[in-house]
Amino acid sequence: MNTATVALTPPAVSTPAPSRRLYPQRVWTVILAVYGVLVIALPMLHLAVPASSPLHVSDYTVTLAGKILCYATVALAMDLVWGYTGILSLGHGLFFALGGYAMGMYLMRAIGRDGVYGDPVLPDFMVFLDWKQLPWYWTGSNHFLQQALLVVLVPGLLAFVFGWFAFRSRIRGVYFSIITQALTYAAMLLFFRNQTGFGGNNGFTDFKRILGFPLANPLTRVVLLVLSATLLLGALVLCRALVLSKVGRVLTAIRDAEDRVRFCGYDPVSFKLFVWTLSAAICGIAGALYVPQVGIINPSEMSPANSVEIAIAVALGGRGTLLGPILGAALLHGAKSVLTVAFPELWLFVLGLAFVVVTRWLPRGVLGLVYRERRP
Amino acid sequence: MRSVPNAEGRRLLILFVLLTMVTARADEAFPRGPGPTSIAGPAGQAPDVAPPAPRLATTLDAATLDRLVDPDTRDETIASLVEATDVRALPVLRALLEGNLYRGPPVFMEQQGTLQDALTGAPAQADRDQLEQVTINNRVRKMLERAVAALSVLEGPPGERLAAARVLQENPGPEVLPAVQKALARERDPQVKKGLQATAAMLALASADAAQRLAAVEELRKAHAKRQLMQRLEVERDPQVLTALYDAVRNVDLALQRAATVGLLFSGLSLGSILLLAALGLAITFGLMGVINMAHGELLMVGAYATWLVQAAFRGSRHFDWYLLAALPASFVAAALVGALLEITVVRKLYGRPLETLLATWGASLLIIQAVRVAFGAQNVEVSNPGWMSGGVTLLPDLVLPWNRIMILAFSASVLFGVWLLLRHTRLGLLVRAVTQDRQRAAGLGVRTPRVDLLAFAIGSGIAGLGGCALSQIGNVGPELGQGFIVDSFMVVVLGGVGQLAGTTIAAASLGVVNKLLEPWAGAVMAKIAVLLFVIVFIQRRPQGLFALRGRALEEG
Amino acid sequence: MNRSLGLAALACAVTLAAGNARAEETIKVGILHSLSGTMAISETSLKDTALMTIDEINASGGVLGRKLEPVVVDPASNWPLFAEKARQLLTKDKVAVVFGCWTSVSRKSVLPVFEELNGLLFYPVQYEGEELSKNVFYTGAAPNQQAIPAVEYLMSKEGGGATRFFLLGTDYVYPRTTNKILRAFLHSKGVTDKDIQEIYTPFGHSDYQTIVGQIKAFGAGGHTAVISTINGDSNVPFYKELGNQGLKATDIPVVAFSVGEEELRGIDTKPLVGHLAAWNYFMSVKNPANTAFIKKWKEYVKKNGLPGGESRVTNDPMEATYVGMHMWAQAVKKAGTTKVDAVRSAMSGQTFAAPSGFTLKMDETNHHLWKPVMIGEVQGNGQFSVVWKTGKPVRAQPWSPFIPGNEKRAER
Amino acid sequence: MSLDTPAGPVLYLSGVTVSFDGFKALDSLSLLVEPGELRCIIGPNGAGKTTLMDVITGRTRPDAGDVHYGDAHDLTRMSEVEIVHAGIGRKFQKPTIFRAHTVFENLELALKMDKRVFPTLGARRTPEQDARIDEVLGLIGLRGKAGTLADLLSHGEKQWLEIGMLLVQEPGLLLLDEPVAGMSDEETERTGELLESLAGKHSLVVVEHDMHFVHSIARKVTVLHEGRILAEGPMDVIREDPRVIDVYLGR
Repeated sequence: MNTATVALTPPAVSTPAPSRRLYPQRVWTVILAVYGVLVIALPMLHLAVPASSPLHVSDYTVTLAGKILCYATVALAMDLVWGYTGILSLGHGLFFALGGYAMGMYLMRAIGRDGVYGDPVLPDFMVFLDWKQLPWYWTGSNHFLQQALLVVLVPGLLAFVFGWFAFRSRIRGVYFSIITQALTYAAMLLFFRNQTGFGGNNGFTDFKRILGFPLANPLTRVVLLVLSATLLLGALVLCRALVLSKVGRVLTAIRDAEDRVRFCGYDPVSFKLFVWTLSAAICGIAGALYVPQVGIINPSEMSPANSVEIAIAVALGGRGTLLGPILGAALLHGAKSVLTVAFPELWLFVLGLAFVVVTRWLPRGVLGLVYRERRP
Repeated sequence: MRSVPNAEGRRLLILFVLLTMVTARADEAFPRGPGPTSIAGPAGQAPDVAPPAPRLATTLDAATLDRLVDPDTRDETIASLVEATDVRALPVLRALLEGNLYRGPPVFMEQQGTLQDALTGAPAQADRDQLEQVTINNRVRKMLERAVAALSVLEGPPGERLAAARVLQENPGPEVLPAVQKALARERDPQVKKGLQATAAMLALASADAAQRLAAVEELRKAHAKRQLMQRLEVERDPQVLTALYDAVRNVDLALQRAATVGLLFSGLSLGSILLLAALGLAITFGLMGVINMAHGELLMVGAYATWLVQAAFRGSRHFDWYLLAALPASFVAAALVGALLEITVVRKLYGRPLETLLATWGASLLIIQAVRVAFGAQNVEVSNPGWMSGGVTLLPDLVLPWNRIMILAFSASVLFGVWLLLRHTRLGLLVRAVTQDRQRAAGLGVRTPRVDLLAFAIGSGIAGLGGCALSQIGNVGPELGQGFIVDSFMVVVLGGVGQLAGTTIAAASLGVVNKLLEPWAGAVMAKIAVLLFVIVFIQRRPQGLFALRGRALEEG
Repeated sequence: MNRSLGLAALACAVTLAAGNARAEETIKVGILHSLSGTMAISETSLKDTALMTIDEINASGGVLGRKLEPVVVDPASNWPLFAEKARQLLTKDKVAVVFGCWTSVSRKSVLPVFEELNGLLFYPVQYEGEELSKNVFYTGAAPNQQAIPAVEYLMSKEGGGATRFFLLGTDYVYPRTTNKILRAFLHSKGVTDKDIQEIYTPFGHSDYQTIVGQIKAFGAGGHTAVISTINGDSNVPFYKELGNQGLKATDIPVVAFSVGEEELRGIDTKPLVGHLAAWNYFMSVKNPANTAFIKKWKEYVKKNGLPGGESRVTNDPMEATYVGMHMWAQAVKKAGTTKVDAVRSAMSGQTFAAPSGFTLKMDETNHHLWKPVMIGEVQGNGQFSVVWKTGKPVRAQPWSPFIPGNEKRAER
Repeated sequence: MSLDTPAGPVLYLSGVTVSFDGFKALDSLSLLVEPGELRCIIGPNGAGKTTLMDVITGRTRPDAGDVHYGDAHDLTRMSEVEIVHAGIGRKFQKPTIFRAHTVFENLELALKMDKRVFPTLGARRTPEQDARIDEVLGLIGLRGKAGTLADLLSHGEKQWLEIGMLLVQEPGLLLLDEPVAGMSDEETERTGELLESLAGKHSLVVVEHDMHFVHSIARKVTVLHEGRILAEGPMDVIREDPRVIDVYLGR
């Protein structure tokens, strides 16, 4: 009776264990449908259908989709820290860029002798800066695996160290946001310096191949697209499982009443640190997939504006929903691509207005209009 | 020309001194220039004490004018006009210097926009499109400045005569000596006379008489004229003079070092004052009201554009120099209005939701930027310093404090004072503090909090506008103006401690000075990075900022 | 995500629609200049110039009896977006040619796209060289068409016989390469490193107090000149500081390679009279072609009510855009088609009587224009007066002989 | 029933001094709390009540003095989290609960268990824990609302939930800051009963303004004034104390 009901009912309503379905059936179908379109339909239409046919999907669309998927992944990672843990980072662009640079280093080395100066080892920008050998932090950058590892480690480690200090000294809310902004800004200035050894303002460009496959090749492009889509799906599942787990509930609890969490015996610092670092690592991977698809990485990716845009994407889609931010990123960057052509002069108005309207009238974001999850 | 080895040094000296007299075909073998225009006396001997050959002395006539506008004969003509100390040539030379001389024949010159015959000064008519302006380059410009100065010591009000004498000290040349001597002979004003004597002494640096050279060295030391001393050092033989030269140079170097340090501090403070102006508005909107206004930078920009519009309105008026005074209220009001609009449309609905505010205001900033771009164009617009703000005060020859920076320092101080008064000693300030400290209670006491919020935000924005007005005096005025300041101003406010005017001030000043002290050895980029990292680390240590009191930890929800 | 796809599709739809419209009777011309973001300051006027030139060509009957149709996009000073837009122009809009880019990084970003899709890009800005793509025509100056003559002038007697040089630039590839070339050049002229100081400032640097101080200190050594490769936006604060600290051109002249009429619009130039700039065109040069060019520009500005109105000026990159587009039109006429390969071969040796007053030639081999070099002194009215210029156009050396390893580099 | 509360005082403070920028919030304060005792602490605003709590829970480090919990724990050397695990629970003045979670989840999160990140990741509830939660739900009378979002509870219920969250941690010592603030009389009464039922099993320290309430539950009362202990003893004695009347009750 009473005891039983209490003991049994709540789990049913409130705590679906991660092992069980992450989403209701219909949501899954939508997700998988989209995934299917991205990894099967698009590639088919791109590779199989002749360019003349109206059904043909051009390489432009493929790269654009791939690019948007990377942004979406970042937005997802951002939602984890902002939507669920209540930490607004204005420096997530930095982690994204660092992942990109780690991959970019490999791609630069992979150019080999095909560079302008044909130097077997040194990237072009080092040649004309008269550098005689690689700086120490470039050692081994020609090994894909090492760089792939750095893609996760560098952003992760930076996030960990930074977060460890920040969270321990209980910096939260606006203050945290602002110092993250300062961090990415400082990093940007640092990478702008040619002496830093990452190509200065030009960054890395003119990539030729990845793992021996030419980048300017439909198949490579499709593979990258599929990888991006899979990364996003994987990240979504991971994050969803996390937020439904007990850790997820602790995170939301931290967002709502950090002190109570502490007086429940949890150390908020370690939980924040965990999710913060995880989020940064995901951004790193996204960045690594982004670079070969857009063909350039340069310090402007670290500009405060870019990081704010990530937050915007999250708010636009609806934070604390995981699916929302993905949608938000897609809308934001899709809109950018369309509007910069449709109304080159006016698109900023549309964009700016969108931010104002969403934050002001749609606190739950666009997703809040179509799909309403009970919690959190 | 190669960098000069010592053997050729003395030649160089002469060359330097005589540059003005040497025609384009000058032959290195005759450092004193081609015969006819040269001056008696062997190389190394003081050409400037030797009286110039009288036959050279030319007075202004049609032929001279023609030679003056002909590049091949221009240099010698200028020199000879100066040696003739013919003050009637002054207007023509000035016209040439300012690019108001037109090839004829006859040669025309332009005075206050009206054409006249350069020789007679009689008003003349000519089709401007046909007229060919006589252009000059830096070398000639330098010679002309010297020439004009040389003739100006002979007439005009004492102030100008003295100024002219000073010009000749920095820009010496042998041909001016007759003019100086003539002036000395007839000068009555004691001050001007002193100046002229100094000039004469300096001109004697190359004199054959060691005593004269010593005197010259002494004068040059007083004037910190390192360049001339160094050049003499290369050719001087006389041991006594040499030691004097070395002492002088060392002496000057010391002075210059002192100047450098003072200059460094000044520039630090100046940068600080700019940061302060950029941040003061934010200290109210963010510091007191807790609104993260990402469009703050754009409010600065609005202020700057308001200044530009006011200036445009003043163009051509004779009060142009005072447009800034009108621009101040204009920029304040403009920014305040934009701010008020922002508050009503966006911020008001988002109080207590700082992160949403951040995003919404970011969107607003995009709107403002693009609006300005569409309205006034993407290019920068020109905001020129009024006369009383351009140039600077020369403390030492190497330490010039620009007027605009001094003014901005003073201005930021007064704005700071104003804000302090407003917050501490006005009813509005009282209300603002009340509302920002305890909204509910204030409301309970019958304060109309929405109105106070609106006013406070508008005022904060207005102050940002004032900042923009000041910024327009030292930098770009363009749609992107604000973007460059947003990070910095947030840094300042956070570092200073939210809601702490004193903190904000000190934070701004120290950031400026630290930045400037680092710059010389770390370079501009690393200096800025270092400052940012410093702030980040500092906030780790003191999350409350410089000035917040360590209080009992309160419960956070 | 599903939305993203929808949007991508929409994007195609929109652009395709734009594409198919009147595709038959018009030739599409892509215009790839930032209209927003940091580079909008410089690039918007190039967009306007391009549109003006298209109007002009259309007014004279277009090309091959077909009108030119501009496709304007805004890469928003965002380098990845540049690449995306380039791809879009070439694959979606099927443009015959693209006029665009300002910064080196934007060019580097689009270069792979143009090479992959065999497109045609006309790049109108002076740059650092060290590059030669068969898909790009460079109508701006290479270093030997701007920097080196300027320094030679400074060292000449007329230029003040400078023996010490202060190389000041914004920290990015153009200044670095240019200064590297200049240093090598100065060495070849016997100038030693102790007489050269090289300093870089970050992008958008706005506080030049310290730098100007350093210049003064360095200048105390006498016969000093400053060679400025400061990037557009930082110039206003730099020159204002220069003026207010009383650094006169007659003592220490500053020669700039990135400061033209457009940049000077932001400054009161009276304190700056005598400072120099090296370009291949100045608005102030007097010749029929230029008078016509300026007249067209003023009319275009008035007709379209562009911001700035009367105060709008012409400058070197605008002239380069104008020349480039006309040459392309001639090449198309000559080739009788807009096919890239045909047009490319038709381009070589094309000549055009440019506003600079010279008849410019597109080099047969190296895709760069032969250009005259002019040195101008800043006037009180924001214009330049030419104090020196080459007798005839100079051939470009994209691979500067002053950079080791280049001498043996074969030009394609 | 907490394990580390042997004979001898549960809580032992001596000579504790805390000063903020000159102002002494606590001035060489000494305090003993016996096992199972229900102690009320009263005092005017700024007397240092909350600071006292902060010191005990490790949020504020004393400038001088000892703070011991049982004889095993020197609280001045422990972090807040460690102190919680040692068995001290604290309830804030303003009810702080996890509004986005259900009552059940609130209690579940508070459960006594390994609370480091990775253990939490794999955490599963044992039947014992479910039983414990259910028991506490009964105690605080929220059994019927286990599935409700905590945000939707009434003020009083929130206070109880917070107390319940302390109880599932099975603390030895409970610090309650104004537990009945803003409660209806009826709620206040029930709270009183709850606390009295807890006394004995746990040691309780209650900071309260509501003299009526204090009187209804108090056995021993400590009066704080300007960071010092003004008086200590049974409520009836305290009420007669002239100094107390002077600084506190009189008004």
